[in-house]
Amino acid sequence: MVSGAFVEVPAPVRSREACAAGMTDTVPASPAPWQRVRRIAPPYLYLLPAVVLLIVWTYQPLAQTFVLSTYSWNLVPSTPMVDVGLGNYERLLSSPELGRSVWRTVIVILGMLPFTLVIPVAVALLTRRVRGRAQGVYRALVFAPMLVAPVAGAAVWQWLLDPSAGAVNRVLGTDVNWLNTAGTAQLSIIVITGWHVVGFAVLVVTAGLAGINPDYAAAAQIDGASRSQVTRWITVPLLSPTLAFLVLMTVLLSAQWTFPLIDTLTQGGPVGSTTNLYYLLWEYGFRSHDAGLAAAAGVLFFLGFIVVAALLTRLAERLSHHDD
Amino acid sequence: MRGKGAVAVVSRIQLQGLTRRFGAVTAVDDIGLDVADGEFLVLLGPSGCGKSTLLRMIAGLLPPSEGRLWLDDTDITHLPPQRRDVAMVFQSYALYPHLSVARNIGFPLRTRKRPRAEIKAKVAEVAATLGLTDLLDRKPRELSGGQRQRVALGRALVRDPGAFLMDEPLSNLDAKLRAGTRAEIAELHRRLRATTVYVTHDQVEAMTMATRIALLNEGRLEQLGTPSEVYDAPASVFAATFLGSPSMNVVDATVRAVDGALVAEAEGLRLSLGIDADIPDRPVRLGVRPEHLTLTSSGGQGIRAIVTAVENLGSEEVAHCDTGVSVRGPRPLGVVPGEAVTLSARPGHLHLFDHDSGRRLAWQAASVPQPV
Amino acid sequence: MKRTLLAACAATLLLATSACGLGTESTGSQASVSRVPELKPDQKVSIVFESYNFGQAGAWTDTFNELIAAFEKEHPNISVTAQKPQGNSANPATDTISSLQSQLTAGSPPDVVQLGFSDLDFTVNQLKALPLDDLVGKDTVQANFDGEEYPYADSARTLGDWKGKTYGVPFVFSTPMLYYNKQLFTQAGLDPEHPPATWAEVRDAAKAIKDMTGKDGAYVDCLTKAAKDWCFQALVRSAGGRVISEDRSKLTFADPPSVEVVRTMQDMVRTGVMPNRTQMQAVESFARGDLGMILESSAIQGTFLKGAGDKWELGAAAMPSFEGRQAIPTNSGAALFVFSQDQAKQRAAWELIEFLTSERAYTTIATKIGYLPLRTGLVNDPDGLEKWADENPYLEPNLKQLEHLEPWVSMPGASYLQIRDGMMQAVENAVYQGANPADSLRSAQEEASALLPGGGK
Amino acid sequence: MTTDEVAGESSRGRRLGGHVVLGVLSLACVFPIYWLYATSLRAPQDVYSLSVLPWPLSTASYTEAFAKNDVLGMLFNTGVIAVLSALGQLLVALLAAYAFAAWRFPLQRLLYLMFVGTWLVPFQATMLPNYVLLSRLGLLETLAGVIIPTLCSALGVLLLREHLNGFPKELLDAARMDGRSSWSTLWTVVVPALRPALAALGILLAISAWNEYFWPAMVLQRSNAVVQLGLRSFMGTEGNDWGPLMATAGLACLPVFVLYLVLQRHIVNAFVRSGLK
Repeated sequence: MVSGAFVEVPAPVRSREACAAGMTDTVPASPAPWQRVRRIAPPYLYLLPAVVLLIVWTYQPLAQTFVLSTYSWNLVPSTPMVDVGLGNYERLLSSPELGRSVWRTVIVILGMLPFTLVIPVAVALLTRRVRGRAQGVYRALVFAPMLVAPVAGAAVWQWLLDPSAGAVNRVLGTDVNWLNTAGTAQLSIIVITGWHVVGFAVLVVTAGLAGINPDYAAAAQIDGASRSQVTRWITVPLLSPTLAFLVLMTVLLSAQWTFPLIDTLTQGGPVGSTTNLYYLLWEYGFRSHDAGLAAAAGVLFFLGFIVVAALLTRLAERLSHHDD
Repeated sequence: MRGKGAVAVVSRIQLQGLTRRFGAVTAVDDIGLDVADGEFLVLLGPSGCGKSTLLRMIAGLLPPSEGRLWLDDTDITHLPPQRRDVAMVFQSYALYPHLSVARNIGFPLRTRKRPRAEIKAKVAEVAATLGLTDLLDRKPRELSGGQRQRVALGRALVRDPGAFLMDEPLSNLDAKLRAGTRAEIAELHRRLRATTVYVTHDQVEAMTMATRIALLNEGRLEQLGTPSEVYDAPASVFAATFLGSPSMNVVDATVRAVDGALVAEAEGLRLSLGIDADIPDRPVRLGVRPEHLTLTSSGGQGIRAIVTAVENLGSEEVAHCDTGVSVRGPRPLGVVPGEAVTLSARPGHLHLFDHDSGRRLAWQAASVPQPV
Repeated sequence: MKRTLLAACAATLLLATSACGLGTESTGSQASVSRVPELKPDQKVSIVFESYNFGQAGAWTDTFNELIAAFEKEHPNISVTAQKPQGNSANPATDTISSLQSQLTAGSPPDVVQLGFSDLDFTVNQLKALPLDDLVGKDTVQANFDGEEYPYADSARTLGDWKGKTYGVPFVFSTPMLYYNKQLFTQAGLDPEHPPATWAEVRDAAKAIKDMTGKDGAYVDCLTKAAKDWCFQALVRSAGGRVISEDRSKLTFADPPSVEVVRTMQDMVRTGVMPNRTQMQAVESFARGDLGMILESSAIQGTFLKGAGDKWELGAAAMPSFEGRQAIPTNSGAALFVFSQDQAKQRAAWELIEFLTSERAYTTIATKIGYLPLRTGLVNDPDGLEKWADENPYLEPNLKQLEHLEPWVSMPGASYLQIRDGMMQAVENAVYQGANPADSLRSAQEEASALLPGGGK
Repeated sequence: MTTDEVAGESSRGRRLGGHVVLGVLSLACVFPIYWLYATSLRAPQDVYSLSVLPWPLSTASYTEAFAKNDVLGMLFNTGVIAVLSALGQLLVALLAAYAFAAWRFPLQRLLYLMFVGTWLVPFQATMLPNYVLLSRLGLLETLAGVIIPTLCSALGVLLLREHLNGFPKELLDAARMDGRSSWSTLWTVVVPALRPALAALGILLAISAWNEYFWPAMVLQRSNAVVQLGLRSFMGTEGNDWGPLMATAGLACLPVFVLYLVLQRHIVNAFVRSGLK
């Protein structure tokens, strides 16, 4: 009778075990310090110019604004800065102007959505219907206002909206002073801003549509969906990341877009009816020379926008379908 | 400096304790390899096993978390890729889209500031080797998949590197082209005898091209050996089931001594191991390749099973049985679904693995070692 | 919320590392300003002159460039750089203070600045314009007012004074005038040679024009935020009230006279004889011949004349009065202030002021731009403005108004602009947007009173 | 867009409907621009005319604009600012986007948020500190003062990063293997492949720099050095000088329109192909 045993065939040599057996030299890899630096440094070096610029021209001023918001000061060097703690914030939050301007900003944002969302989606879908050169021509025409300088655009519109000599009133047969009537000034600003940005939004939506794999629509059609069903059930939902981006952009930038127009056309008036958040900030800082109040307003807006942006980004992430 | 000749000089790649972690995940775990000069080593494993990570560490594209690397006698662990004498062929070929074929192939030489005439000559030579001469002025997007693949190869060849690294270079080709290119690469390797490390998850590529296979699983080296060693004596259940199609049948069984001889037993299964010995019962995992099972008339010793399906592979047939066991043999096998069969195998074709660790078990006689 | 936290961390980090770069680098107290010596003949100085008149293309800029060239020729050692205020308002005159302020903040104010009388308190007390009496001596300042031949009008001499010291030399100057379109008057069956003298007559005339010609009746450019408050003050004074108490300690613009003014104006809008226009639209409309009458600064006369051309004839009358009262005009316009921090520049700045307020300069300014010459005697000077005055029938009512002129009172304190804007916004809201005059003014006065130094108590 | 190829019901009617809606919208978008040029070409006495075709044509407004302002000088200055600013922004953004796309490194997310965060900072809040800083650096009244603070364009960084993320990483690896440093890889591999996107972004940045007027107004106080400010000089309390105003506005927009007409396809394509998603 032969006896013996089953033994495991050993796995290939692993250095940690080998090391324990004292067979090989396994000094752990640790590069020389300069090599480490060389390996880690490149991305930071590439970012350096941009970050320096960001800090110098955006974040350092922002930090100054934080500091300034706790002082009462009229910006004149010979006048001492008085530390008022949170006094500026209290004044700001108790001022009725703030609430009114927030409300106006919301109106502007809501008023902009047709121009940044509804019309662009409609146009982008419609341009798919027409073929060939016409497609490009329409797109180019709609985009053209984007190229007009805000001041030039403001000048033309001021001319078109002139109460007695303007084309709009004569065509409509009305006698409205569009820019100097509390009810219509805001509307005019929204329409002009919308005219400016609609082409850009169309471009973004077109890009989004082009990014959707046409197989989905084809599949849906084979599954029996009509064109409008494809649009409603497939195309638009798949477009939602783009739409979310546009909403985010509208919310964050609307007040900023309207600024040059307000400054040129209405100066926040008549009777404050076009004074939105940014224009209010501008008035505090540059007309009332209330540096502390303006800084406090700047800080509040910044923090508020962070919250809004974070919420919207979350929403956008939840909405987006990952089309990989 | 390499000579102008096409043949590479001695290049040996050594890996020691190479480890790479991404956060908490260890992608490559303590791997040691010694790739001899002129060897064609295939890193084989399922996707996610760490083979590409390992290759990228050899290339220098990824710094290892631990361990060291040598090329010949130089420690290249911390050398940036451009200073390692290795060339790489990427899965997507990574051809520069804005450069012509000639410029793509000549790119590595241009970065080394070689004289224009030399680059031209060298590119022409490589293009001739690969049959790309007529395509030199085209842009990558004007090439077919196979042509792109060859350009990528050419870009590696043109440098006369110490070693070639290839990352699944055939995975983007269709089946027919893949077989042809496989043969071409193998032929190229025979001619150049250049050290090559080749990553794939395709066992056919590994079996046909490799001088040695390094089988990876979950970042660890599972087995290292020639293709026949890996196929004929898989070191673990993983190795056994990864290679071969259909994969090896592995069932739980008990080794027990019956009348002084060892048999593997399970329900409806009894196979002789061909070893005369007397040991206590031992639970094992028993493996046998489908092509090593033979159909015997019922009643004999073996595996009893009922055929559930028969697959026609053209020259061969595979019968799948209710116990999960499959049999492969020349067509026709002569069985139909529903038929009860008994399958037998020669003791030499049986593989035993430890029930818990899954490592291969070798029989060691008390005095004389005995191969299984 | 991870992003938010990260961003907040970043902000805090930056905050911690950043030094406060703004403010507190005080230029020292300016309690006393020492007398500056005369410039040596070879001493080269360059100064910056900021004037809102540079904002506009055309006559204004050309005239000022001409004056500066003449000055540099006369003072070869002084070179003057002219600049307009920063900012983009349709009316550059509204940008003056903010522009000066940001330059002060940056530590490099212009040397001579042209600022409105409405900003006087702020200019002197907050921006610390230099007292000219201390800088060059009271005698010199007064000698300049006396001039070589024609002294300043008495009512103009002290407009740039604060507590007995002269800080600014009044420079350009205009009064509210009622301009009217004679052609429209004729078409409406009105007598173009007898312009309305009271607001009731204005209303009737406007109604006639509106009814007969379909054009707009009258516009009073005193009732919007953009118009500032100079001629609103005039209207309120003419109605027997004040917008602020005489000692400037209490706001009174919600008192009955002001409410009455606003109500009168509101009625004109409500009855359709006064169109809802911005300042700019109204001026344009009048220049185009689409508006019968406009109460406007005499500084804009040039535009009207140009607009009228040979299409219609411009008429000018004194500011209308309220029934049974004397109309009391106020002046708009600006004075020249010095902000230099260097003695040589301070002296050079004074030289420039002397030149710009000289007889010669006024002759140029009056003829080319249309501002009233503050040296009123010039209009009787055959070598001066006599010829121009003869050719310019619009000048007479303007000069006549000087008799009853009262200064434009600046609002007090650091928040003077908010007070002024709040008041004018209430006026605008009532007149053009239909709010109740008394309520609107009262609530604005309550809000603004809190902004007075000492909270208006 | 292949769905349109599918044989459809009443596709001619649908197409017509599309043309009608798009036509009306395009008209609405273009009409103000047309009106601008039409007004600028009217004779001075016809400025208030409402005829659709400006007739008789007159260049009087242009003559006046040129007489009152150094329009050519302004256009040149604005052009210099637009080109330098766009190139600078492009370079800075390219480097930063390259860093974000080609490496994984600590603080990456935070740094990225710093760029996104600039959209949340009200420009009105940073304007004055920036002005003070420029004054300390002695850059007031210089074109450099206009350009430098705008050099870091968050939009540029985000857009290019988006493009670079779509760029095959293996190409970067291949270039490294072939012996390029990361710097030379950037210029020999990344930039050529990214050329269309860079061109489109560059044009957009140049256009927005061209149209910028707020900041130039602050820095270039002593002159109407950019054409947008030249425009302002025709607007004022005395009423707008519509003829020359429209003429200057027309001239201010002209280079941008020409640029757009010539490169329209590239701009749109660069956006459509990748970029904003």
